[in-house]
Amino acid sequence: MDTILFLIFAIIAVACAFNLVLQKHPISSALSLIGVMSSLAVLYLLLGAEFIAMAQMIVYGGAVMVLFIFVIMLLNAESEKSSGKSWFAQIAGFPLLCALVAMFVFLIRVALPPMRDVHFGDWVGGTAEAIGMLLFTKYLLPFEVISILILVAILGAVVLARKEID
Amino acid sequence: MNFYLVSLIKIAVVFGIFMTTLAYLQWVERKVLAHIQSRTGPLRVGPHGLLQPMADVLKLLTKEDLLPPYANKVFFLLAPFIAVSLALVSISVIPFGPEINLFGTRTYMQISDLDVGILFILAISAVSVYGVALAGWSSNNKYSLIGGLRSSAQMISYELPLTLVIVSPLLLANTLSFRGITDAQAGFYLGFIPRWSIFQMPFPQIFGFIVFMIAGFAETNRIPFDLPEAENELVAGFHTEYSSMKFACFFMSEYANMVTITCVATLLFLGGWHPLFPAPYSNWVPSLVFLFFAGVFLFQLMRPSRKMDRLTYPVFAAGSVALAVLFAVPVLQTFLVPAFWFASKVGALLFTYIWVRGTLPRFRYDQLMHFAWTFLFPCALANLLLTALFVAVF
Amino acid sequence: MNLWLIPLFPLIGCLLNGLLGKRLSKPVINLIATGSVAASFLYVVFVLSNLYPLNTVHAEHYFTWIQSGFLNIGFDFVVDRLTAVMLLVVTGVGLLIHIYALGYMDHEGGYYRFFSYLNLFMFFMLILVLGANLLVVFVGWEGVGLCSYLLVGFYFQEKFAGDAANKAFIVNRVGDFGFSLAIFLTAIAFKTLDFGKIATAAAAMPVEATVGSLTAITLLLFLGATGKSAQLPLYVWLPDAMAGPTPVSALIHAATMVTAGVYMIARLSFLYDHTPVAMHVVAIIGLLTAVFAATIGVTQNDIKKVFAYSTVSQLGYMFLGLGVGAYSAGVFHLMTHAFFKALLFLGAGSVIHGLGGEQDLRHMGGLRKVMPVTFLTLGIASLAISGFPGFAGFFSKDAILTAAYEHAPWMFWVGAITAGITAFYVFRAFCLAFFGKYRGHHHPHESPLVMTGPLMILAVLSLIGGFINVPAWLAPMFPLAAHESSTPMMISAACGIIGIVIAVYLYVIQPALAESLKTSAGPLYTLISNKYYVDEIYSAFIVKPLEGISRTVLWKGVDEALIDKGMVTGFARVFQGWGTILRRLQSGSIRNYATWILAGSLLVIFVLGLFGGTR
Amino acid sequence: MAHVPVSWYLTLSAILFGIGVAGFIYRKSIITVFMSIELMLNAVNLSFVAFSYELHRIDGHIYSFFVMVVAAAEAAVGLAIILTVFKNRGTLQIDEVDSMKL
Repeated sequence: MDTILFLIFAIIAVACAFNLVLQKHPISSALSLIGVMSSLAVLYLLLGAEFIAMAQMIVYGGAVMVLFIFVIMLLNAESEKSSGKSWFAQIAGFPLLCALVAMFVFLIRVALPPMRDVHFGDWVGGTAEAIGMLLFTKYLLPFEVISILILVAILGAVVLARKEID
Repeated sequence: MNFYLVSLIKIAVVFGIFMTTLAYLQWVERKVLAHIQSRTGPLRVGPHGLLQPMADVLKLLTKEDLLPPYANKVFFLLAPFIAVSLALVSISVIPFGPEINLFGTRTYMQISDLDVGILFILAISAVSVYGVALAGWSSNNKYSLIGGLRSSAQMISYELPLTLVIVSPLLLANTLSFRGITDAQAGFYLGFIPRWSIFQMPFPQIFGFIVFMIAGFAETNRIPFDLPEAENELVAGFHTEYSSMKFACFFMSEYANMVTITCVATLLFLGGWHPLFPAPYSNWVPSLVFLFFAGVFLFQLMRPSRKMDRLTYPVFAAGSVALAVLFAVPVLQTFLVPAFWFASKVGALLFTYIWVRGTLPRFRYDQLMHFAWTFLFPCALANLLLTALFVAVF
Repeated sequence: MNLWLIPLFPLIGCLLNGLLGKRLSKPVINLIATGSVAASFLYVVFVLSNLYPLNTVHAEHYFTWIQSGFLNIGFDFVVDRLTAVMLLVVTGVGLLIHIYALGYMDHEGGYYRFFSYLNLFMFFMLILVLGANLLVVFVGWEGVGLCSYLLVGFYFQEKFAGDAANKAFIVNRVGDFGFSLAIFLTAIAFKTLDFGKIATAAAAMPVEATVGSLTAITLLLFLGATGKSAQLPLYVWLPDAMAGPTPVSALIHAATMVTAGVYMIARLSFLYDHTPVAMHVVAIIGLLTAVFAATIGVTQNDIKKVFAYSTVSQLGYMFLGLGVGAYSAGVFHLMTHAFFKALLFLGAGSVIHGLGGEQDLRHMGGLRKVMPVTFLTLGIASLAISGFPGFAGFFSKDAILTAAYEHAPWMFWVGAITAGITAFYVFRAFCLAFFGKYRGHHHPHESPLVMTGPLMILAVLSLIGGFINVPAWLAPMFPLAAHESSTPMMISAACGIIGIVIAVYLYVIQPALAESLKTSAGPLYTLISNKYYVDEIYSAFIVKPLEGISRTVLWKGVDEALIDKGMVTGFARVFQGWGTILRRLQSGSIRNYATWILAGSLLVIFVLGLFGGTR
Repeated sequence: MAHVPVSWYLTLSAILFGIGVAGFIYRKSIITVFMSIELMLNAVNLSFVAFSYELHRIDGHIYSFFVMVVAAAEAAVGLAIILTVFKNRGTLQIDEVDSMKL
């Protein structure tokens, strides 16, 4: 059961991710990204992170991606055209990318010690209660700092958007 | 395998009831609106138009399925599917009653008891904006696009007060699970005031309930916040280009969302399936209510307005009496009575929805945003802060 | 007892006047300036009356200022009998001079600035007096130096004022250099800077017959004292400092700041007691300064310069007293000197004020009828400084000279003759100003009460100040020596009277004789009136070579060639060169940047993976 | 039925991250590039959660929560910037926005 679920959603995630990169139109990419995020949410559930799974849907699926789609629609973004610039990215990008993925796979397969198996329901640590306890004790300061960060981001967005009107 | 079997049965039952409700909700709405406007409403198909929903479904199924030539086909087809599936999926975490014994298995009157049920509902409602937005965009029609844009902006804006106000009953209940929240509202103060969130000490959530309902109206794109489909400016908004079953999907998703949001309101603020009266009396209330309905039908029978009534009223009366008897059977009472209370609360709230639709005019778009950010949001915040303060102090 | 309140009042006054003075009206500024000093004075009186017998040292610790290794320096204040005398003199005379300045500065620009500086000076002076360890004292020491600089250069639009301020500051650097070296040495030798702890540690040490670390410390401290207290060879700044307003000259350059050196040596007497060599140096330098400055004073024509040299000379007396071991006599003279020298300066200021800024004695004369109060008070001050029996200076100078006599008779004789010269030049100035015919052009007038009031109070103090038996009060700290004979006292008094008589004879009765004497003295007179060409010698041997080195080696060589060309421009060149190469990387294309980031992070992961990123 | 070790999740995370990097480097629309960044953040989140499971500690959940919050803030500001860029330059092609150079 775990394997099937993992495979299904991993395949969906990878397929959507490829779609994100390959699609020409931004809105297709955005929808693919939503697909990735949703399947990741399911994977989080499998890993016993129910709070994070829901937060993933609410924050990413509900807020961030809606903003993206909103902006894409607002600007009526077109498909992209190719240009001759960014020579370095064109030349060095692919080899570096391959190296990166190879490095990751090497690290995961070889360098890391063997890991435990995932069984859905074996360990459900990420309940809202547990996360809340940790968030408001050990991570209280980062939490407050990040609240301020959000506030600043709101102000920044408002300022930038106001310029739009002028 | 019992688990799967029971789950399948529950899914079947809930789905059946839910779809029927959706179909008949539309009939109720048309009827109520008609009466508010001194009309009679659907009357032709079936007794008192009771078969009207079936006729509508048939009509929509047989209509021509139009596809605008310059639409983005994939998304045009995807949008109603997203809308309706997301709208239907959220009912799965709603509990309708307490733990019951079904074929020797103890189970909940709920498809799935999620620990973070309320977050699930929020997640689904957050994502459900895509159906509308995509429909608006892919139609390649400026009215649709404006409708879609309005819808995304509106739903993001109203989600904030909605979420904030949800937190207050959560603070009182100390859990994210719907079952836990409802259980926290069981019991009575002084033996007769129910401990529902809107009455619950230390900080009654009446205010929060009102804010929730207002934000709920906006979240479901209902009047007075139905800007995305404002017919006098945007033809029909995001679903202008849709016809046939695809249109029906949007239609259904709107009603499904309405039902979901009223269910959530009931669970969070109105004590879920917990009765209005203390236990021994409350078990007999449903039977009395149905008997009262039977009386009304029989009374109406004495002054039939049409020929058909001579046939239909006795049938209705007999049905009501049968229901009353059914609700009086002690074995069935364990799950029928809670379901009755739950349904009646949801029904009352749905009636409010329709009532508001029949009463209030539509907002202007800037008023809508202004209202959300400068009034509703601060209100929700203040409500949350006060609740937190009271919970912390007492 | 909250000693910190004492310096706090002037600080508040300084801040208020300094920050808001431009917007405040004159009465408010006056109130803040004098009120803060008056509050300080009253609080001093209150504290001292509470602590009255003051048989033990009253110390207060506020916070640990510096904690570094073995060195633990607290911000501490201390009050003992010596401090009590200084506190009363500083705040009391300071208050009188503040009041006087209200009248004197009435028509000057930068009114609030002046009082702000003056209050700041009071603040630092009180810190200096109250400090319980060398570093706190050093703070006050440097602070008063700063205020002296600011106030001497108060008329900063005049070049001579700015030059004088610079001179005062730079000459003091030499002394302060000595002081700071002494502090370092003390820290090394005693592992503490606290006076009390040094005293106990020093008491356990043997008396150094020859030169040792204590001698080095005391001599360096004395170098600091020669700077601040204008002794040979660093006295040159004080006469020039007369460029400041007269109340400043009275307060800083006569009564309080310049006596800081004396105070400091008296405070560290337990160190000097162990170093006879240093004591000798102090005594000889003091004596030499006394004679040297007194002779210069004879020939000066600027009334303030006369008194300035007299200050240098009197400070020499004090150091003589300290050097011969009569610390209490030195402090006693410090106090009486504060009274009569402040009075002399304020009187001179009154004359200058009355004559509209005229300072040259040759343009005065016959003022006794016009300015009776000034005449009388200045007369009392002159008698006091001349050591006329019964006046304040008589007792204190007598105490010093008696002690000198017991130490070494030749010192006494030099000191007595100097006393005569002192009497002569002070009365020369007095007579030139108040007797004879008026030789000036401005219409003279008496000063207002706000100025003459302090004069009168100081005159009373100069009259009776000698009867305050400071040596007896300080006896627990500095044991009294038994007086064996009264001969030295009589001789010095006689010297003073002779000096007065000669002055009166030469400048009142036979004015022509003075002129003929001047011409007959010829080269000697020229030498002395040019202050022994000390400034010129310094200029030729120290200032000019320094300037030369600065111009050629430091400026052209180090600054221009090495720093400007080599480092500033050179580094800029190097980075410019690299920049031209590296800027090709900055293509403005975000995707290129992303690729570079990718390459960089790959490198990081690779290195981490190779060298211990994983277990 | 085979079991799924945590390393599979990490591998998935690495693959998604790699795809995200590819999107960043090869796509030319600012919005898509931005979405690629979000994809990378998601991939990192997955590895956080996976490691959390491996260690049976929820600190990783907290980190991924923080990542989400930061991503939300970043999206708000970033999209506002994109709007401004579009208004000023009339283009969303990333190679056209290259005036920050010598």
